Amino acid sequence: MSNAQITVLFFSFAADRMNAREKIYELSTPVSIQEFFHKNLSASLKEPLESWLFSVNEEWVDPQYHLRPGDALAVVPPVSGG
Amino acid sequence: MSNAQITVLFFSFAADRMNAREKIYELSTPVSIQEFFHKNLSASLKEPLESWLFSVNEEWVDPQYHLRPGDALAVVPPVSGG
Amino acid sequence: MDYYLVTEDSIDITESLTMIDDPRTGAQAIFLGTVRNEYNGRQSLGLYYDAYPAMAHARIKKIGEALKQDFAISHVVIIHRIGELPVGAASVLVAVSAPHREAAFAAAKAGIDRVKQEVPIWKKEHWADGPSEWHDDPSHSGNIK
Amino acid sequence: MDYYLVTEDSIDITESLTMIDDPRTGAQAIFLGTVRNEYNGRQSLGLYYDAYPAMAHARIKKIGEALKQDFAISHVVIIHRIGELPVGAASVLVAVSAPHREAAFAAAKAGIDRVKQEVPIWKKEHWADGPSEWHDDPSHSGNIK
Repeated sequence: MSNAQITVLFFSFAADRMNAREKIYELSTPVSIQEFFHKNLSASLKEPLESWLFSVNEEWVDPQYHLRPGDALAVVPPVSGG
Repeated sequence: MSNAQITVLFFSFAADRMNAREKIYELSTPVSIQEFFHKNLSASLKEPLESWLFSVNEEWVDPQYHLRPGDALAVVPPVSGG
Repeated sequence: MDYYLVTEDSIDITESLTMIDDPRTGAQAIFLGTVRNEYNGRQSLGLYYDAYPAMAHARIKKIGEALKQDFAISHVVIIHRIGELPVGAASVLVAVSAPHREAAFAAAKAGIDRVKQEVPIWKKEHWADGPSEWHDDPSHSGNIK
Repeated sequence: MDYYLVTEDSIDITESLTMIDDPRTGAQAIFLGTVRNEYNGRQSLGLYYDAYPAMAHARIKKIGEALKQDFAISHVVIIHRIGELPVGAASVLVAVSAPHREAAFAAAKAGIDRVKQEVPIWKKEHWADGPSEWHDDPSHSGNIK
């Protein structure tokens, strides 16, 4: 992974819609999760931003978080364990 | 057991105070549990009538129940199972 | 299946879970009571459980049947062990299965509450520092309510 | 001891009870969730559980630590199984031990409630009569809320 890349993890139906559990993206400029979502994920994930939770490096973050090179962003659907 | 006898069962500290878990008594005349208690048990059991529950033939009864030959009366302290 | 037992043998939890097992149930709530090493701050070496076995069994069965009436549960197992029990031994088990967890928890809680209040079983505390005493004996030393 | 696990292996209840065992505790409350053969009246053949394992483990541990803060309990075990689970298999266990039963029940109930709400685990229902579907997928057939 180059210094300007991030990893994005997908679970449950997010993984189905992306056809992947993990993807690598180039970070050309610093962007928020919200901007990144609309540019790269929105079309495939279909549901609006408000339908998802996000974590970065295993900590919950809000969509205003600014992604940094090396981050592992997870797109998390509503949980349904138990 | 003759026709005019009853069995009395004692548990927990009632058995300790009676020095017995089971005793046979003659029923000379029909009596209520209350009368039987005051005549035969009260002195050894020490606690008043209200401290005990009674069952006859494995069904709860009140102290006004009239004992019949062949009955199995149980003197039941406050329960403490679990 | 439902199962009710008063026994001197140790309680088999795995077997109890098998008995309440059912493909329609998603929630099992189990309460297991064990013998503690102290009571009200005073050290104990164990408990002796006395019982009126026939009435105890009948009452436990009655409690289980009432739980099935009162809560949306599928199966109930209630087992009470009696006799001499060392610290750590399981004295009582209430296990219920239900489609959903709220009913399972409520029934298990009500079940153990009723077992403690209604079943003719009595326990004697083996104090580490003095003579054994029955719980709820009005003439005891005051360490047991 | 306390123990937190997200695993593809089957849940060992006996071992979990050993872990919460303590001579000072008299009350063990255990919740066991199992895979049902139906959901909202529609027949199911089983569940697939997906997870974000590292976060799921961290969250489960956090829940257990919070239970120990919030309730008068001694030990907690929380185990969530993931992967393909047939009907009847145990998917989740919350086991707590406490000196007294009220705290044990309250903590076990709060524990499973929080596991279901907060842990990044997702289940897919394998319908008997149609394609498998994720729970809470907004584009599903309507059988799953």
